[in-house]
Amino acid sequence: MKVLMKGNEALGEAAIRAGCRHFFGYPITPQTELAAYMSKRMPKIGGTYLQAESEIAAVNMVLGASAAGVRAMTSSSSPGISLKSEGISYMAGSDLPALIINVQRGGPGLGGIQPSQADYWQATKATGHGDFQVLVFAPSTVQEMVDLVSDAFDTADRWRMPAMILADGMLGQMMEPVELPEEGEHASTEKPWAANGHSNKREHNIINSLYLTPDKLEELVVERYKRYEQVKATEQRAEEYLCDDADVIIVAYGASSRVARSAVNKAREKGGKVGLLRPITLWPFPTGALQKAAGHAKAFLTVEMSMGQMVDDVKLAIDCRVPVHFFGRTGGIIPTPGEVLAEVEKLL
Amino acid sequence: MKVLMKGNEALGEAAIRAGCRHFFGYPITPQTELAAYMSKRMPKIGGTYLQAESEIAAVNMVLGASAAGVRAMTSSSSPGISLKSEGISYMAGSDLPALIINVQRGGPGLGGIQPSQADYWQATKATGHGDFQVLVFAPSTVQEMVDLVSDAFDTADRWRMPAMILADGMLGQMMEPVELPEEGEHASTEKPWAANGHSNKREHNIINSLYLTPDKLEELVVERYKRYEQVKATEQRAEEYLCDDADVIIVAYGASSRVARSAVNKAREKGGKVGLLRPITLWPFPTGALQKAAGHAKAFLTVEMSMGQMVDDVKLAIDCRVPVHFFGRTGGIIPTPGEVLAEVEKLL
Amino acid sequence: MATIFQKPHALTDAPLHYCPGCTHGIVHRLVAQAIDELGVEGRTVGVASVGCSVMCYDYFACDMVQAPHGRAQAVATGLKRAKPDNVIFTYQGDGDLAAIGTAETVHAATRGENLTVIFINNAIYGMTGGQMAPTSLPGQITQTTPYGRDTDTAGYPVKVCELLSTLDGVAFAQRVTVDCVKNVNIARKAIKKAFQNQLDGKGYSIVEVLSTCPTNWGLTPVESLEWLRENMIPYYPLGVYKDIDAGVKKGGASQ
Amino acid sequence: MATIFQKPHALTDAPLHYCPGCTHGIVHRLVAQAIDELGVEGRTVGVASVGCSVMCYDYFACDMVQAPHGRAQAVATGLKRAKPDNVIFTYQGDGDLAAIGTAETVHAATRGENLTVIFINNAIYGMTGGQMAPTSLPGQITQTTPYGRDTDTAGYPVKVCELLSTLDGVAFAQRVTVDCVKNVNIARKAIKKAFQNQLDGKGYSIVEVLSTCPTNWGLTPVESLEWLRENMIPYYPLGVYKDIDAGVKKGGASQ
Amino acid sequence: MPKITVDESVCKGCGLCANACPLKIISLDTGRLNLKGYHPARLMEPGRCTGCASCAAMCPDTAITVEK
Amino acid sequence: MPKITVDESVCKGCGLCANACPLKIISLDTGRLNLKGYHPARLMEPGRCTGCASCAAMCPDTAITVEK
Amino acid sequence: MVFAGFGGQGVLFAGKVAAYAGLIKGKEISWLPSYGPEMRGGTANCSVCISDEPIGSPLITAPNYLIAMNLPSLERFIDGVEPGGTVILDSSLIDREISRGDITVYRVPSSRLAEENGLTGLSNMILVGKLFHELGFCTDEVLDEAMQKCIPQRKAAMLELNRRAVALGARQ
Amino acid sequence: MVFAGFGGQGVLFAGKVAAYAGLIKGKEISWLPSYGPEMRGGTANCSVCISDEPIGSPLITAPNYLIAMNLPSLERFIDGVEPGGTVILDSSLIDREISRGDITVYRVPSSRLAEENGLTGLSNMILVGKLFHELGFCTDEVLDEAMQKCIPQRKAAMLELNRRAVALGARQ
Ligand SMILES: Cc1ncc(C[n+]2csc(CCOP(=O)(O)OP(=O)(O)O)c2C)c(N)n1
Ligand SMILES: Cc1ncc(C[n+]2csc(CCOP(=O)(O)OP(=O)(O)O)c2C)c(N)n1
Ligand code: SF4
Ligand code: SF4
Ligand code: SF4
Ligand code: SF4
Ligand code: SF4
Ligand code: SF4
Ligand SMILES: [Mg+2]
Ligand SMILES: [Mg+2]
Repeated sequence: MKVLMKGNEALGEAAIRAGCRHFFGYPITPQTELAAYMSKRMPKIGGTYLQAESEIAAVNMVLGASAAGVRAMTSSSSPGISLKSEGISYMAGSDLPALIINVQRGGPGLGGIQPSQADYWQATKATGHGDFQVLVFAPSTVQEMVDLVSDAFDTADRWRMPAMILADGMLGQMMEPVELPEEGEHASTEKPWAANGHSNKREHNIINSLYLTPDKLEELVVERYKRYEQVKATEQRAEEYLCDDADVIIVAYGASSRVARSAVNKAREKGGKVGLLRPITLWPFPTGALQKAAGHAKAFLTVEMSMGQMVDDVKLAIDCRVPVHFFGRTGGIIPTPGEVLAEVEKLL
Repeated sequence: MKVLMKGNEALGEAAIRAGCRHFFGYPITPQTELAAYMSKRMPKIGGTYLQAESEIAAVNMVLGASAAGVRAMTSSSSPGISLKSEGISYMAGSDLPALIINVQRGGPGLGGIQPSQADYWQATKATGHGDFQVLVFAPSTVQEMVDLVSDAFDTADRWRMPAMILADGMLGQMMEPVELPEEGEHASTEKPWAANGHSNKREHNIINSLYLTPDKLEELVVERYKRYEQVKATEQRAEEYLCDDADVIIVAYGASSRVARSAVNKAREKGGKVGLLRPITLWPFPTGALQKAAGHAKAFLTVEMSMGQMVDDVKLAIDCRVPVHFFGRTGGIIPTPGEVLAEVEKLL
Repeated sequence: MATIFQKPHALTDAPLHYCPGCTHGIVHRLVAQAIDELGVEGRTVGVASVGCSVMCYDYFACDMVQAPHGRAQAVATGLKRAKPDNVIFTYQGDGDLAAIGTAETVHAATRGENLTVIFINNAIYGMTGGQMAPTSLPGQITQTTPYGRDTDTAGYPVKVCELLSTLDGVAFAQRVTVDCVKNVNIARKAIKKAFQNQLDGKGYSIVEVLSTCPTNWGLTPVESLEWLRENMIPYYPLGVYKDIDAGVKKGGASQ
Repeated sequence: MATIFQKPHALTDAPLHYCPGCTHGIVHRLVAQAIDELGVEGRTVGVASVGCSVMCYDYFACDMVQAPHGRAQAVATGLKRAKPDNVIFTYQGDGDLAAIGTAETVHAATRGENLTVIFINNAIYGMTGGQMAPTSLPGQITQTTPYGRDTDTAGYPVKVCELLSTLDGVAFAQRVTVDCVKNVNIARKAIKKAFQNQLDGKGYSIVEVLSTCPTNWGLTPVESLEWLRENMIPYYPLGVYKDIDAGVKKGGASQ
Repeated sequence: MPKITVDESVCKGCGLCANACPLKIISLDTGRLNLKGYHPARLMEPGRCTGCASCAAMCPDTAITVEK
Repeated sequence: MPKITVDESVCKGCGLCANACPLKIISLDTGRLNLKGYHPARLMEPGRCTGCASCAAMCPDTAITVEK
Repeated sequence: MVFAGFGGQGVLFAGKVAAYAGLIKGKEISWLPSYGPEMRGGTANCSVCISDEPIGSPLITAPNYLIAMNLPSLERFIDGVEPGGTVILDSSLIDREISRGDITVYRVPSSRLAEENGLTGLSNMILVGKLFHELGFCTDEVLDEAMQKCIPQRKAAMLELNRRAVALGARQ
Repeated sequence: MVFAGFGGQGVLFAGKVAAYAGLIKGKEISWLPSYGPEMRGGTANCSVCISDEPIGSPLITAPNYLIAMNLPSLERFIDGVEPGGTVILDSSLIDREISRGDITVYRVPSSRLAEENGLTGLSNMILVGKLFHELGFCTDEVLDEAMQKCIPQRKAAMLELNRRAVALGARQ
């Protein structure tokens, strides 16, 4: 039978089952249950739970563990993710895989502790300084959190880049029934590049992001962007819900996509041709699915728990061919299906 | 007569003349001359130069000084700006003005020390977590660095928000003749909100970004975004160079705009109708100027020292009405006018 | 009939949000008393840190600034350098001051920044629900050390007064507690001295207050005081660790 | 004829980029010698920090990881927790270890993380062109203390061995220098011991090496050694500050 | 005669005052709940109070005023 | 007879070896510049070298090999 | 359904038992806690959705069932209760009259009952008993299984007390 | 124009003097340093633009004038020199032949001259002297003023030496 688990705890258990034995964290609401869960489980299975002195230390411990070739992760919430941004940029610049979880809360600053999606831009465009991307997964149910954890680890290993799960306080705190995968189902990846001792059998490995010769640095960045193009071509994911005949398509991810789904149902009950396109990967952004949808939809509406961030990516994905509207609540407020329905009806 | 100054030093002197007496920094190439300059000047004029233990400490000292009502600044380069991101988000969330200077270098990670523009997204979309913006000024000459410093301070005070000068290693390191303003020409702003002691004459002031009630937090964020709309309406700035009759308009800021200008001149010599639109404010983005230009131009070309970031904002500004192309070099490489010319000619 | 004990002026009327019996409240009052007694409310600016006391900006009647987690002393440095005549204090928990804020603490101290630092050591992260703090005792059960703090993997507690006393910039460091009236009085004097030092330009003064967290310790308020006496005080000896006036340096345990 | 002194195996053939006479190079050799002597090159992973020695990943023949500025010990912690059988060392400057990396240093130390830390104290930020370091001496002229380090505004130097010896997790802390053959030999032994301790699972071992920066001190290499002897050694006494084997704790200055 | 006043609206029934009173004459009024849901402290034997203010000194919520 | 070899290609002419040699028999060859533009160190009186390796111990660039 | 009260009254636990019962019955379910702005000792409530369809927003603003354990919670949610909905409240702590006529209200003096029956702290489960009795959506066995899921083995004694509380509630 | 050499040879200073001369003449000018990938003791060079028009990119890849103070610098820039351009090099450190016929090359043994004339370290200014002599774009007075701008008052003695070096260079 399925078990009822909090999203935060499910993330932890899923990571363990995906072979992660190294968790480095620092407490912050609303993700504390994840660290608490790891601190209970890891000692039992010979893994490492380490409560670092700060988010910065935690992300750099992940950098070290990942450099050694193991699956490593850290988690935090918005202000803590800002602090991790330098380290994430280093991991990207060093081609290191890792899993970073952001259980977003209201911002800016200390903000609040209620759910938010206002770190979308940070996650998808500028997790840190410089030219780079991280994989960004946006689960919308506790079950999907479980599933995406192992996908995120696998994808990160495959492309040698950091992956982020962009969740929020609602998903982290809520309980839903989940089915957990058997442990060890994940593909274990060879990491010949890892810095784990050369045993006098090979040249020394160097994990590094410093390149003082601009040509060399450019070459590496360009190479990385070629990889990103492959990632874009192969890893885009989105769910389409009643989109085929829809005149208006709501685009929403994570917590707000659940609200949007209810709104779609209500609209359909009233006969409105409304669909939901739910990005599962935010980077790479599901441009393909959006372009397809733009072929028949008359309008898009993004529903976000922010002042409007993904809306721009939707416009860009469809070259502004169809009007894209925005509805959002922020500061920790979860919109209601009724509010969303009202917005949608304006567009029908 | 004008004096020859390095961009970094000019920034320092301009800040002093704009009434800034509090500089908190941490060394990093290629902005070290700015801190060195301040450490020489400040003690002579009764100001504070404080070399903090880290970028994080520095930005939070700025937060404190700004909370006390004085003009305060910090400067760094790319990795250091990532570290400041939490503090910048706090300042935005606390409605504190301040000046942050980013003399960008190649990234990601430790990257290199040559000029770059790869922190554009970070500066304009996600200087930190949560819904907020900072003012972003992009000088292209040493003189303009001087001029924009005082504008940045004034604008930051006016709108109670942090301002960033997004420069790069080239502008920071190069010398050009500058004319410095007389000191005290700047408008000094009343700051009744400052936490500098109530002298038993008023209620206590609180500088804070924590709002545990989502409604309250949302209300404040929405209020702030209304202010942002006013900022967008009044503070957009761009320079147009030979745009009026141009078929192809290059959009470039800062260092790369200088290269672009040379390319425009070369193109004009050959009879090509090419212009340059140079954003001076990157946030607010000069949407107005771009829309006007989109009225007659057949194509846009953004020239950036990155893998392409501003290009999206150009598309959004003109609703993708005209094709927008991108040419960039990254990793610390400054494109040559010849390269840019070649790209432009493809579009003529 | 004279009022011999009442709410100090430097505390506002806002009711404190702390859990019943949490000694944060006592320390708040002692800080306010010091401000009252020195007559500096009008030129005092407090820095609230992130921890249970984050909202102390509502409780102290002086101007207040809320700082990012761990950065209170950097913020305080900015405030003080901007307005040297103001009286600046920080109010910080153990997670804030001794974990994420370690660098800011050590460097404000070594700079001899002319500040008053009130440090609440309750051996736990109160606000986030009871995780291990840098000062949690060996063996202590917390949310993130469910089997007790194992020094092999989670390390040893940081003794802040001992650590900071090695730094030249520190003028005054005393560890106190508020478990009984006698100790409350000692704490009151220490806190007042830490403010007086700032007025006298003596430099960095820190008062570490061993404090309770009934909620996350899982004890009643009164049991908490006992636990503090039996477990914390032996590990964190009370006393003056440094006082440039008195010449006391390191390990002196005279009260 | 036997070779009695040559480049250690654990140093690659890449020529060092350091300025002429910079003692970073001597310390590199001593670290490599320790790795050679203990025969652990194949399972050693070094952590390069950000400072003049940032490119030491090219010089040490073991696997290497380049860490963000100040975070070398956090990175090392990750490496060690991932592969406890590997030998992990960090190589850090004073800006890296004692300014921006203060929290990471104090906490790796208090956790008793089983690491070897090589700490190059040259009283300056070498790589960025000679700014004040946390260890710059009072009165020292640097790029950012053009009138000499004024302790009133720029504070006092941080004495790392003294500070860390107060922490329970520290197994071994010794301050050495490399100004002459005798001291180079002492340094060699200290560094080897700091590695041996890790093999023995003793916990955190740090060797602080007083080092020169001829370029930013504005002196010749030979003059730099003299300046170090005359100015740094008196301020930073050499010796073992902590050794859990020998029972030495704090202030012991025996070599 | 010394007098103490407990501000019931802010009292949280923590009992630290009761614990501190040398005469044990102040205690929680288990019969009543204040608006916050706590049993407020009450001086049981007003006549014996010495006004030593021990209770007030230990009250985290500064709920007690002492007059003498 | 003890012998030292200076790898001139890496020597930076810093003079620390010369400063360390108890016999002062190694010094910088001011007459020559290596490819990096430095005056490399040279053993001036090979016969007197005791092979004490002081020079090598102080050389930051490990430019000196000592045989005995 | 919404369970609401002070932190410490066990509203989250009560909601969890309800959620598990739904799960055992093969329904789609979700459980979402929410705390008041006070971090400590404030109000706490949880939204539990039990449905045949996948659950959209787990946050309930218009509950069909409201279990209210104190006055502030009642006041916060009462107006939102769906017409035709049900309110179960602890009448020993809440003495307000409810003026809405379009909903069913059950007043159970659960705190008092708990005290009187040696079930201190299980006022929440008394209300759960009442809820499931009225709900009639699952058998006693299912509810019992749900409680077993929510109470760890090593607290078996608690299970017994919980059972008694639920049974007591069902009889009100 | 590009001034190139090792760090420490004073190429940046030489460029600054040239830039100031341009400034005094009322030209648009820019000065941009660049260092090799080595942080210490590597190559250093600077691009100086003097123009009647506002200066676009201050980075010069195809200089009209190249002042080369060592071999690596010469090799790095020689192919880029504009046809018709001028190269002035320190022939005491550079003995390479230059095969391009479309440029003018002046070989000044400036390091040796400096040593011989008690102007150690001013090899750079000897080359500047030569440059301005060939350039002919400003009077000696302007160049002198430029030097005054670049040398702080308290180093007046240095100024004299610099003047001598420039004069010496102009005579080569
Ligand atoms: C950057 C950042 N990291 C983490 C948090 C979450 N957080 C809030 S309070 C706190 C610790 C509180 O503990 P302490 O400082 O000991 O204060 P107490 O609550 O015990 O009084 C943490 C980790 C945060 N708000 N910001
Ligand atoms: C986050 C960040 N801040 C600042 C820098 C710039 N930086 C590079 S090295 C360095 C300090 C070097 O000094 P130290 O650690 O003492 O090493 P040294 O060069 O003296 O050996 C600094 C501040 C950086 N690279 N990253
Ligand atoms: S959680 Fe602990 S420290 Fe925080 S208010 Fe409650 S008792 Fe006090
Ligand atoms: S700058 Fe100083 S520390 Fe760095 S290599 Fe040169 S001499 Fe050594
Ligand atoms: S004043 Fe003293 S005697 Fe009176 S109630 Fe309080 S503690 Fe007891
Ligand atoms: S100490 Fe204060 S809050 Fe606690 S019971 Fe007594 S009066 Fe009430
Ligand atoms: S010490 Fe080494 S680098 Fe220095 S001069 Fe001697 S051989 Fe050359
Ligand atoms: S080995 Fe000894 S004697 Fe021989 S040159 Fe070196 S230092 Fe001098
Ligand atoms: Mg605490
Ligand atoms: Mg240093």
